[in-house]
Amino acid sequence: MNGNTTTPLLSFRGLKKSFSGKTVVDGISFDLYPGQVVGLVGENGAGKSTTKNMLCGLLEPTGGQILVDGHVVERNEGHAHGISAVHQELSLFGSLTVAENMCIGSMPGSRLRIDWREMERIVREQLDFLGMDIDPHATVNSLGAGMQQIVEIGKALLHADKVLILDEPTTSLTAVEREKLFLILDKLRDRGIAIVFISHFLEEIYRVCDSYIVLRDGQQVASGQLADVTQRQLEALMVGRSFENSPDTIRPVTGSCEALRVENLGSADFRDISFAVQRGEIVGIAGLMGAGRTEVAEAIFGLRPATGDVHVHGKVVPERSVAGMKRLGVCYLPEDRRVNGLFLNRAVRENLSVAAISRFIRRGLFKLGFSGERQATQAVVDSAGIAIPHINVRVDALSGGNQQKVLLSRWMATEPEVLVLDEPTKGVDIGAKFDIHTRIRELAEHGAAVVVVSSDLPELLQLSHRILVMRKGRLVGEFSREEFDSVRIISLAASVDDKVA
Amino acid sequence: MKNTIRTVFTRQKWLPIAIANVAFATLLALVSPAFLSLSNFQSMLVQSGVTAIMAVGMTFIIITAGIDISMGAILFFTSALFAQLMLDTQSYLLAFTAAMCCATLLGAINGLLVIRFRMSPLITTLATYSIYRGMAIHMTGAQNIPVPREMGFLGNGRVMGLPVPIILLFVIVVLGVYVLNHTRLGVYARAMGSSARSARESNLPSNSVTVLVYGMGGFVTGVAALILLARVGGLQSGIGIGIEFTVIAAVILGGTKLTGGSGTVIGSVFGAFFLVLIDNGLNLLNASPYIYDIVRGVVLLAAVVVDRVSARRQEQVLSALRASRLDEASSSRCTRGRDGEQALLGQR
Amino acid sequence: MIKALSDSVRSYPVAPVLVALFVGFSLFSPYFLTTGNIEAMLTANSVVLIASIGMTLVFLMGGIDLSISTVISASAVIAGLVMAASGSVLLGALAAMLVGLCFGLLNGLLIGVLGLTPFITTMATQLIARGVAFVLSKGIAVQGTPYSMMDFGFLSIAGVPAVTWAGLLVVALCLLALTQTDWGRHVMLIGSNRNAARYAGINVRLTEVSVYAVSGVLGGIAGFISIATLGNAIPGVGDTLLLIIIGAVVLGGTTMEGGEGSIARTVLGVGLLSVLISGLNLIGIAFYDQLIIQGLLIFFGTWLSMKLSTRRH
Amino acid sequence: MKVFISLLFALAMSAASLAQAQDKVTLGLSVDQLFESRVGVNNAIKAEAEKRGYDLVEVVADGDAQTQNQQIQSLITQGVDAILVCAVDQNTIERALMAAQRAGIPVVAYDRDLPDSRVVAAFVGPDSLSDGREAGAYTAAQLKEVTGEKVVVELIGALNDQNGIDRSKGFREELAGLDNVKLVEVPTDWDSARALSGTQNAFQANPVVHAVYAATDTHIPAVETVLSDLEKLKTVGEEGHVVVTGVNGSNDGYQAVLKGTADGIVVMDLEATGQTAVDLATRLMNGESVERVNVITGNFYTTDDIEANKDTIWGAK
Repeated sequence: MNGNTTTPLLSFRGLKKSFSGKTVVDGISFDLYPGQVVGLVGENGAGKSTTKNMLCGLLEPTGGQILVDGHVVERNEGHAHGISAVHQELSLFGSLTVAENMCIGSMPGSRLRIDWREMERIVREQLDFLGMDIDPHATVNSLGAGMQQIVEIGKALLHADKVLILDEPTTSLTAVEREKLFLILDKLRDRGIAIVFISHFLEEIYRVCDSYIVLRDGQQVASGQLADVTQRQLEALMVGRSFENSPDTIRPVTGSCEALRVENLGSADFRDISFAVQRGEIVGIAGLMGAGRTEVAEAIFGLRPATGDVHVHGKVVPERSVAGMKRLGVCYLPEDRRVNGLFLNRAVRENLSVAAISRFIRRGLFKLGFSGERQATQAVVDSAGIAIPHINVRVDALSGGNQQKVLLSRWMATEPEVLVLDEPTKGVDIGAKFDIHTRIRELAEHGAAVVVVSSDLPELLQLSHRILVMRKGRLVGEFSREEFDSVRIISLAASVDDKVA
Repeated sequence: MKNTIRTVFTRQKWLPIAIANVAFATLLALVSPAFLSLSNFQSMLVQSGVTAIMAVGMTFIIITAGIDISMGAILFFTSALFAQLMLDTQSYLLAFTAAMCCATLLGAINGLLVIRFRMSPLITTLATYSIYRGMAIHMTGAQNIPVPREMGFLGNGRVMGLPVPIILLFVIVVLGVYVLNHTRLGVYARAMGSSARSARESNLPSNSVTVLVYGMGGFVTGVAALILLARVGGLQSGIGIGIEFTVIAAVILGGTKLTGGSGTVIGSVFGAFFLVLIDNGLNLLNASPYIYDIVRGVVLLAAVVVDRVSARRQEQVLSALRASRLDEASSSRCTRGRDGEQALLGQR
Repeated sequence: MIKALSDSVRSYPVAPVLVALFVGFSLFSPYFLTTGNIEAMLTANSVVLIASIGMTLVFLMGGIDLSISTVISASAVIAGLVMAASGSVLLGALAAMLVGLCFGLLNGLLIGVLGLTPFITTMATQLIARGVAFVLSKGIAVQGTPYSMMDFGFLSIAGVPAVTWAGLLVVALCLLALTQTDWGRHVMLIGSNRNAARYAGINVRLTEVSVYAVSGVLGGIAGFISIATLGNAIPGVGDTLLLIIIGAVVLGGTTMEGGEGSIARTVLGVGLLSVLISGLNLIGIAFYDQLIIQGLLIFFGTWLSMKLSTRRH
Repeated sequence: MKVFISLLFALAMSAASLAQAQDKVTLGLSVDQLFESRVGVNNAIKAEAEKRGYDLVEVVADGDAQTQNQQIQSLITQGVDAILVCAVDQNTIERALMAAQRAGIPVVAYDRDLPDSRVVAAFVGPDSLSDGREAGAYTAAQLKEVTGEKVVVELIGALNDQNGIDRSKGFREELAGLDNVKLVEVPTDWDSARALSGTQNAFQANPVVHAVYAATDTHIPAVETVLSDLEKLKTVGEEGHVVVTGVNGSNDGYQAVLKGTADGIVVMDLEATGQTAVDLATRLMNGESVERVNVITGNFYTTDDIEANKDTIWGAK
């Protein structure tokens, strides 16, 4: 497979990256030979993106060596060394054509005239090379996600054609599109391009790659030929032993009083979603990015249109809306706190009180004013352990963990009986994560029904009474606490076929 | 078939306004036989000339997601400078060169301020509007300055039977179309308006493009200034002030969105022409001159509402496409797969 | 103490400049600090003050209302016509507010519900309002305005013109609404992050519609006040005001991106522009040079307050 | 910061110059907007004031009625001895003028009358009605020979301006004597660009036009442009010549008549207007009584006599 070449295109020796003294990734060492496809796997937060960014030259490592064609280089120059990357968020221009997108970095022709024929030739050649029949004149907006992905790959390869790094290229693709992509990757491999393939889907890794690197907690824990390991072993390597058994410090659900029931919820992004949550129960929803978990959560709150019913405390909700749900004691903590959660240029005080203003203030004459808000929010800040200089500081000045606590406290203040928490600990430090987990448990113990959507499987294993697994817009599995098995859950969430379940 | 039509419409953004032009013109022709003469047609083209020429520049600016409120003031200042220099020096060469350089410079200054101070283009050009206008009146003392008779050539001379303003319009439009579609500048401009983030990640020379685009806006305003000056017969204090809103309206009618990214020069020219058609029609109907504003406002509103509604429809198509992905995931992959493929192919 | 002072200077960067200009003009022109001049300044700027408050609300919510200037004209004309026909000042005031409300609702529905771009939408309604003003008045001042309107314009309470009191009343009411009610809080939060507001259960559409409606009503009140200050309703009264209104708001430090700024800042912005114009007139700067100075002030003033507010954090 | 420093410097300079002018007579000049003929009268006023040793404070409202009110107030505050005013809108200035009356400052309106004002002691300016009549009479005489429908394009000034209204009224009064006249109105708001496109449309809608009347002769070059577009630009006496008349006396009008493309213009006597304005103010200051309305009638010059009268035409260059 590796051909006769003996010098690796690219080698890494003990790569290390620290951000302000905190080591995120350490000990990455591997060689890339022409025609080799390496699968880079690991759980969320294992350090894949950091590694990727060091590989393609976006980040400078704090330690270790990089060798290009066998020679040590001072800096990873990315393109100049023939390395290109396709990131998860594509850097395409929607209103430009395929050809323009692919050639935007170096357009053929002179300053005063683009040589469209030459550009079309280059693009056609590239597309032919990729084996794709895409109209170079179509605008990128008019293409499906799969085609866009391929355009981005074509663009990347035009700039640098020795090493291609693909970060989760299949999350938004259909099966057909994915299959096309794999054929292209096969072709590229046959032409001697080295590929680093980052994915959650182990089937895909087995389909595309010949070797693997497993990252866990920023460490390279294993590497080798895929032929030598089974998928199950690989999954075990990713998850690690420490999370194999979840702590049993969780109080079981007492009684059975249904708080939230979702029936046949369906939309463009998911189908046939039905589940129920008891009071005092914590239900985790696992799944990969793009599985439709957030969409379901948003549909429950009327934030996106969907068919089907939602029942709260046994009664059907006639018209779903955030405000209406709030009145019923149901709240939603959105996934992306910067985009959908926080009012970044407003004070912590306002961010805290927005969802339950009447609980924070004593309305004076004519129902005016916000008196008492300062003290009440300060009390919340103190009890939630949010570290801020003063209550009127802008929320964008806070650390991620404190921001998340602000957001959580905002919804806690509504004294909800049902909570839907979407990625409640994404991007927060360990301490804050622990605090947030404690609060979630306390809530459940006091009788609240909690749904936790998370990509962090260990978190779900620790917190939940029950875990639902979503894949491609459908519920594909359910595990009660006794049945928890991280490897099975991952393989269910990441499998391509339904059979695995 | 229906699909092809839709594709053509979504790709050729100038088509709707072109069709609106033709439809409205047909209507006017039915109402009034005088309408359908060559000379009336020429006259309307000439009338739309100044707006259309400026709209070419404004199109570029709006495509990069910018805006230039000071264009009218640039027009005023440039006319003033030209007239004043002609009066003082009698040198066409000097006056022309100075006026065109100055117009381009004033536009470029807008661009420089936008990239240097990172304030919204609206506020930036609002401030320069006031400054340029003040400078113009300062220079002339609000006097009218006549321009020499020969200057009239620019306004109503003919070359090979064609009025000079139309020729100039034609040249500018051709240049505009060329630059937008066949040079890096044009591609970069569209790219910047399409996604500022991608532009950063792709290392596009955003700063120079911004300055160039605003500079071009200034340049075409200079051309428009000279034509208007020649046609009106001399500098009048305040000439051109307020024209920027007509120009923006023309660009928007032409299918260019304020959010940037896409747009066509041809569409903007049609937009400018449509505004003249409206005037012409109202004139034929002997409508009160004060109705004009109302009709223009309503037409502009109608255009954006139609645009918004069709955008919604497109969103629905996209979400239906997403939904088809769900079906495919569960049912037999083989047949579904082919459907999916067809859906993809059908899109282009 | 010094920190508190520097903090408030940062929140109101315009304040020291305003004080400096005020002191400067008072020193250099013996006429600046006279009751006559101050009174004239207050009277002439009451219309701009009221309209600027409307624009501020829209800016705070992350929008823009270009139509406010000609809504002033349209409501002035219609109020004038109503007063001429009925002889009732009260009916005129109601008519002005109603006209403003209609245009505001139109803007609000198109922007908040249909999702159109504020700039283009209000540019179109600006044209429509202007047309309405000119069509109804046939281009000339409305005849037959009751004399009581002019008396109102002359009326002075506690040394301050009644029209200014009206402006201050509007300021106070809007200040109250913006800082002391849920509605005001929602306006600020929508301006800060429209998505987050939706996810927090705020009725974004309704708030947007209401803000444009309020902006329209304020335009209507400004139109009515213009009849008092001018003695007559003229269709062109708002035409020249748009740039001054936007200038005053951004100069005060309310950004167009939304969520940042305040009514107090706009009051300072209006104050600064009026003091500047009045002072420059008094010291004999030609009006075209005033335009240049105004432009520079709007540019650098806005830049400065933007800088200071980002450095604060 | 530099801006403010230089601003303060400017302040200091002007304060110094202000300080000297305490005991002289000071005239306040409140201008609606700056454009050519207005600047012409203003210059005449300034020259006359200087001749008499008066000081003069000029303020310009830039078309904003509110600003003009404020500026007049500030003139009153500055203690000017008389105010000369040309109103932005004749209906919206009474307020400020009443304050002047209370302060005992006489007010003279120039160029634009304030017919309803209870304050203005005197008006000096053109007799727009008669100016319009002169142009109308000439046009009517020229069209007498025309058989069939007589098409006349009229470029009307701003409709909120008494001068514009009267110039139109006078013109039409004279035309009433002719029968079978089709009058095509082109609103211009005194704006040449609008005049241009309006004229163009009018000529398209009416292929045969016999006469054009411009409420201000600064629009005549625009009319020439349209005529030349249509290859109808003929001088007086040539076959197919369109009768063109106007009111004002700007260089634009003068040149057109000189060339013969226009038949004649009514020239306002700005010099006399300015002198009379200052004279009226002086007499009012001295407590003399004056005529309420002082019109300075314009002179109609045609191609025959315009060159000879160049010196009396304010705009002629």
